Amino acid sequence: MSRKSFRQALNEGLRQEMRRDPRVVVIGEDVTGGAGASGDQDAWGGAFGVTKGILGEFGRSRILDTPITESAFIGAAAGAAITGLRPVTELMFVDFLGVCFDQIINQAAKFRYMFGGKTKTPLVIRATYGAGSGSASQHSQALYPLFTHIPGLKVVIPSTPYDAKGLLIEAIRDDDPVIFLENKLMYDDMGEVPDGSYTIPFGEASVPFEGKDATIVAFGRMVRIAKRAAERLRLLHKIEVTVIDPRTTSPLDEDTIIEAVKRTGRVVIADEAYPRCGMAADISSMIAEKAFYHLKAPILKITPPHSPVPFAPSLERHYVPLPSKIEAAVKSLFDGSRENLH
Amino acid sequence: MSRKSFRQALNEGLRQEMRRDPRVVVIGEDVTGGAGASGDQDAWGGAFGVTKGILGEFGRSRILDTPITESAFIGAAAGAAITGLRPVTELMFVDFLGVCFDQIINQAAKFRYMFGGKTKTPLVIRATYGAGSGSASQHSQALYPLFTHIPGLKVVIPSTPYDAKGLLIEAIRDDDPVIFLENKLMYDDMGEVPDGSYTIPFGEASVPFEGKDATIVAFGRMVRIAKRAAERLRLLHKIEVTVIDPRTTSPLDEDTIIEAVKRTGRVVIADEAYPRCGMAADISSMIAEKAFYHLKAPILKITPPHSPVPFAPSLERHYVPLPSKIEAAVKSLFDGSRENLH
Amino acid sequence: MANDEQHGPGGMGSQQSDDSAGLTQGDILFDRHGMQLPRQELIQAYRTMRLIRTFEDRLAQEVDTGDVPGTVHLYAGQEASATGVCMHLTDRDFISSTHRGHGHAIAKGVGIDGMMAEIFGRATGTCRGKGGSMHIADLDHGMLGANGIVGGGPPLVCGAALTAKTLATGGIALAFFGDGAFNQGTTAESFNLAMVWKLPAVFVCEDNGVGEATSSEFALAGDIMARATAYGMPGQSVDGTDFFAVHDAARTAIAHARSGKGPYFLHTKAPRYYGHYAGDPDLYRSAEEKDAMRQQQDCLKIFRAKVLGAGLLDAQRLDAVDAEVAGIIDAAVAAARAAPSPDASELSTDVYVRYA
Amino acid sequence: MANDEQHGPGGMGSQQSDDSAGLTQGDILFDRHGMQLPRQELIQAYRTMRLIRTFEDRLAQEVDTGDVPGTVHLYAGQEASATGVCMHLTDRDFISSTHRGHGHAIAKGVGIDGMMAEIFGRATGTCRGKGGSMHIADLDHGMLGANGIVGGGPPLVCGAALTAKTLATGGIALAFFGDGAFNQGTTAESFNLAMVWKLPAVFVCEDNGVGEATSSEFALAGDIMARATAYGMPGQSVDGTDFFAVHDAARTAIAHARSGKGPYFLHTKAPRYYGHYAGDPDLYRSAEEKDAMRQQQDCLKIFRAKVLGAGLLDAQRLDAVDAEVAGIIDAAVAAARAAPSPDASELSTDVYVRYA
Ligand SMILES: Cc1ncc(C[n+]2csc(CCOP(=O)(O)OP(=O)(O)O)c2C)c(N)n1
Ligand SMILES: Cc1ncc(C[n+]2csc(CCOP(=O)(O)OP(=O)(O)O)c2C)c(N)n1
Ligand SMILES: [Mg+2]
Ligand SMILES: [Mg+2]
Repeated sequence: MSRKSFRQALNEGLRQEMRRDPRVVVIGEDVTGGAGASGDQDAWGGAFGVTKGILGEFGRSRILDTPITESAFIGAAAGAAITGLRPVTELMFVDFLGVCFDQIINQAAKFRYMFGGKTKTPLVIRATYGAGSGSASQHSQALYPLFTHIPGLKVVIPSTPYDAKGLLIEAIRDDDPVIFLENKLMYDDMGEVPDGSYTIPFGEASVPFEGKDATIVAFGRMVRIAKRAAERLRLLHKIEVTVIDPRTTSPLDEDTIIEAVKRTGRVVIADEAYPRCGMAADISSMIAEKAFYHLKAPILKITPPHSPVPFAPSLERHYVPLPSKIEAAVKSLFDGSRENLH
Repeated sequence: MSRKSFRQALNEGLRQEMRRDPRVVVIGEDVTGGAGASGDQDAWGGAFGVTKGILGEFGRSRILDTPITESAFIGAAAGAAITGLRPVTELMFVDFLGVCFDQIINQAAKFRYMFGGKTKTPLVIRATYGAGSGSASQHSQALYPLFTHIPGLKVVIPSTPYDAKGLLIEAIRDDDPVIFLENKLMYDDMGEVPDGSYTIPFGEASVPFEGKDATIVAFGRMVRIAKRAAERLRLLHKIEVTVIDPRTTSPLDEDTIIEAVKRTGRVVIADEAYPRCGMAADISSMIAEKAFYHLKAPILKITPPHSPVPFAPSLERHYVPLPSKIEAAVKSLFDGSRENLH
Repeated sequence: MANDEQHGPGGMGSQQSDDSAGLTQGDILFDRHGMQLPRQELIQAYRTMRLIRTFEDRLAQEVDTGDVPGTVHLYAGQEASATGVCMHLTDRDFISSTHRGHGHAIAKGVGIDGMMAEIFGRATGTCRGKGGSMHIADLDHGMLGANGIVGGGPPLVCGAALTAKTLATGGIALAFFGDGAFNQGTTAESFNLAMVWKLPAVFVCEDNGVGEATSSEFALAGDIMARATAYGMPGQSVDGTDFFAVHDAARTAIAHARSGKGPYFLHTKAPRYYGHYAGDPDLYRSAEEKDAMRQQQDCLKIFRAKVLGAGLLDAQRLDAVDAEVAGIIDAAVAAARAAPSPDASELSTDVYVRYA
Repeated sequence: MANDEQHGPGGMGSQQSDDSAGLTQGDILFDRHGMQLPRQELIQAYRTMRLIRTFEDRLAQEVDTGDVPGTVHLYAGQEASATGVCMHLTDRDFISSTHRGHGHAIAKGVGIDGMMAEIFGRATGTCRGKGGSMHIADLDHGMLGANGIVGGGPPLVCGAALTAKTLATGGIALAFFGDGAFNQGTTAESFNLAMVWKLPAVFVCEDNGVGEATSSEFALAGDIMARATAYGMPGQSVDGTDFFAVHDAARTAIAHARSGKGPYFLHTKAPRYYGHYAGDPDLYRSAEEKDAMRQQQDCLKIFRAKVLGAGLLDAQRLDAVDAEVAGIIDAAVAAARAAPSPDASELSTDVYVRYA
């Protein structure tokens, strides 16, 4: 155990799996960085440095740079997965799903079903997501609801370095296609991470904050924001909140959420994806169906507006839900003026 | 006014707009059908015959067949839309969005926002959706939640020939990108359709069935299925149901839904898209937030399972919700044993 | 750029099918490499082509009965392409296919009974009824699947080739796709990726001149061979109605890929006998064109003429194959029709290996 | 296939930049068509290139202050390409651009102040602060937008060209994209579509030899010119550090497209001075390579040497341009820094023209 960054945790998990299983290969644009160029051959280790050093340890047969052709290399990873490799592919920005979506949702996701259960597709697609870095509309989206919508895909969103490593190893060992999303603002986050190998099962939430009065559900970077809101609610308003981080959107740990809602009767889902047909809507509707009679107040969703991500910091600052907004939402669930919520 | 098929209604609406506005052009694979070939030059009029006859009336400068390169021609339509044309593009099967998703969600949908409101993108993308024709996993999806998720897009799903024509004309005159989805089993549906031109505004639900006891929300072909369920509920169980067809998922007529839910206290959303982050979840969560205190029972979603569309008719038959399933769901909202729903 | 084989007519190249009347023995016995096809292989080739033809012709009839769910796309007319190519492959080699995939599957060794049952949507089908005509896959026989998405296959083949290379299986991977799919961006990207990664991959563009109702005269700019070989891939264009031409070029192509030299491109030209799908009235092609292709571009007739003319096989032997095949198809249809449909409980199984 | 212009060196082709020392007056005064560039145009060309260079160099410094949000990709080194091309265009002509779009925007006439403000995220920006560096667009000046998606532009250009053709505006549409984007499927599809629809389109591949940290030596199979012209498009490859070579080839290209003959392809080769983005340490390129390109492949130095050597303009005139430009950029930065940020109320406006 030692303190490691989110980035290091991922790198370590990946290397350990590559050592353990020669079928694990890394594929993506600039995953080494420098292929064919005159300088350092491992100059980038991926656009966010996650795969740095893998070239030195494993060589070019295990880590493959690609041309800028996402359909070809994501599709190739899918084809490799059904024929015996276990590729870990890097999509750089999840926003780029648009240029390779077919290979993900109509090919990789559906092989097993279309082929009558006679194949498996052990494919991991890593991508960064999230607003807050001034990257504007085409490099800041969350988009995990799009993957969550598609049967056949699993979707993972780690919120800590510890989870990142354990969930990545689980993803690599999983026999289904897994979309693994990393918030681009979290790579330097530090946390305790075991040196050895370990896995965290999919569909099991973590509960980083416990309280009896209300529940907040959040993924990825929103977990930290939700925790901050929970702290303030406790200190300033004496409202004790449970924060649930389901860690995977698909499969979803419905039981932990339902149990907490039954216990607390009040729930806010704080999510950074677009609101319409989004993650917050998904979880809200699940609760509205399965824990209805335990609800003491409306299920609130705190999300960005139905709007692309703006560039200007003065706008972007208000895009991803702030702790204050979550705090206000939870507080409002205790107001007498319930009808005035909208 | 005369009886016309869904297909005829669309064809008529399209032609009327093409006559009215020389900037309206039709683009897609086989939209004439026969380009460069030795036989009939308007042999198909699109894979489902919707654009048949347009070639004869308007010539090849107004209706453009394309190579099988959806990114190029959907992107071209987007580029044409911001420079002065009003393209109506045919994507054939909505499942093919995978090969051109970027041009839809990152280009067309975002131009106006990214460019600071200084442009408009009058683009219509028509596509067929839906299961029930033995077309298997890659030609049967609904997928409109994917578009609904994306800010900047409008999404239309007509449920009658009358609506099809009025909504298509509205879509063509609209200055934003519109995804226009046609259920592939409905082209031969007949209905009264005015001969002249008319529009149906987006974001205004129709209410084809009125009742005081419960509400069913449904789109497209599910409207008919919901109506059948409503009829049976009235006849067999004396339950009077309101059926709401919002007609557009984005914008969504929240008011009509909320008003009905407040009046009836019970609601089922019957949808044919995948359940996770789906349309039913979206509407359910909106109700759980905005009409919570009027609900007398859980909000139920009746959708296909979290599964691709199967090929075998013996399986597919159970895929899209049947009237009996909706009927049972509505009935269950009146059961004493509410807690036993799940 | 392309090696000197590009556009090379080859020993049994496209120019030769017209000569079949005046064949001499040497023309057939020996291909360009001076290799003679053993009698057994000749029979196998004929049998595979006949299997495909009979399968497809019969399906056209079955579709007319209304008992075949969904849409089927028939490969009749193009049999020599799948057959000539796949005879060089074994189960460790992978192919990707298209919506028009029956011929490729049969040539790759997928079982007829399972295929027919699959197309009828039965529990005994290759994919247990879940995939249907457009998704027949059989990994055990190296069949990566038919594909409902035009251009869906070439990227997958890059991956299967990467597996072969990385795990040194000795296998290769080969993509079949149409002239329509040739334009799709995924295909272009795959050419580039296969070259960049130097993959043991073969790309076979099966050019029937049409994509649905649109001619490639209209839809395909420039020249197929020029466009493919501009990636630096060697390639050959052959008459896809001439089994020998295909078989010969495919040997070169597959040997090239297998020996680690990188990808290879094949262009086979052969007509699509039916409309785009079974039931398509095919009005976009003139009656003359359709008549002519059935008369003059029938790979089975051409094959028979060649081997009979050269005295390699006798008509009786070939007729016996026809009869055997007819029986196989009859039995497959009967079995498929008698087979159970998948049980409703299967609706949501097989989505994942494991789901929480 | 390609016409005889393909690979043709052209009057001021790539072979000539090395000769700049030994220039004679005739070399510069007249291009291949025997046309002399008016003095005013020479100044304009220099001024545009200098504007771009100064804009980018200054931005590199501004990024270092930490006050520029997000990521900017600098075009320095490639100025002659955008400039030589866009001088043939007017506001009715459209261009699409890339993540590295400042140079294209400036050359197309987009206002410097608005651009700088946009990059700083200010309400006075070209896109009112909502787009930023990677989404600068100005339809009034025919700028369809920078683009954050590699390969995003070529399809859009097909559309703008279709508009020009359908409405007979007399305009053309032109796509700038990199050697990396050249591989993207959308680019290949656009070549084909432009040929099939015979569009007044020009495709300009700006080849700086690298896509992010990966060399096109590795990532791009075959030959760019061969791959593009295999679609039947005529094309030319020119030295992108030589304004005159670009300007000359672009005239041919744009005239071709404008006259209704269909699309044309240009390949301009010029180095990217900075790393992929401002702040990228650029370790994947050797110090020698980076030194050499700044020393030997500076389009501004090359231009100066040519026009001075030929006695067409004097150094004072050019220095005056430099001074004027420095002032413009200073003022733009000062104005941008002083400008208000967009108000929070703008967060969700401009998503739709109208929404229910
Ligand atoms: C991405 C995509 N676009 C369109 C279609 C519809 N479609 C199915 S087959 C086909 C024609 C394909 O032509 P080609 O590749 O030449 O194959 P052929 O049918 O001639 O065998 C089309 C357009 C599809 N299935 N997928
Ligand atoms: C679809 C997509 N994939 C990857 C990226 C990340 N990316 C941004 S620029 C770039 C390199 C582009 O190279 P090139 O086209 O040669 O342009 P250059 O940067 O050299 O000007 C990459 C990979 C992206 N923006 N979009
Ligand atoms: Mg074809
Ligand atoms: Mg480049």
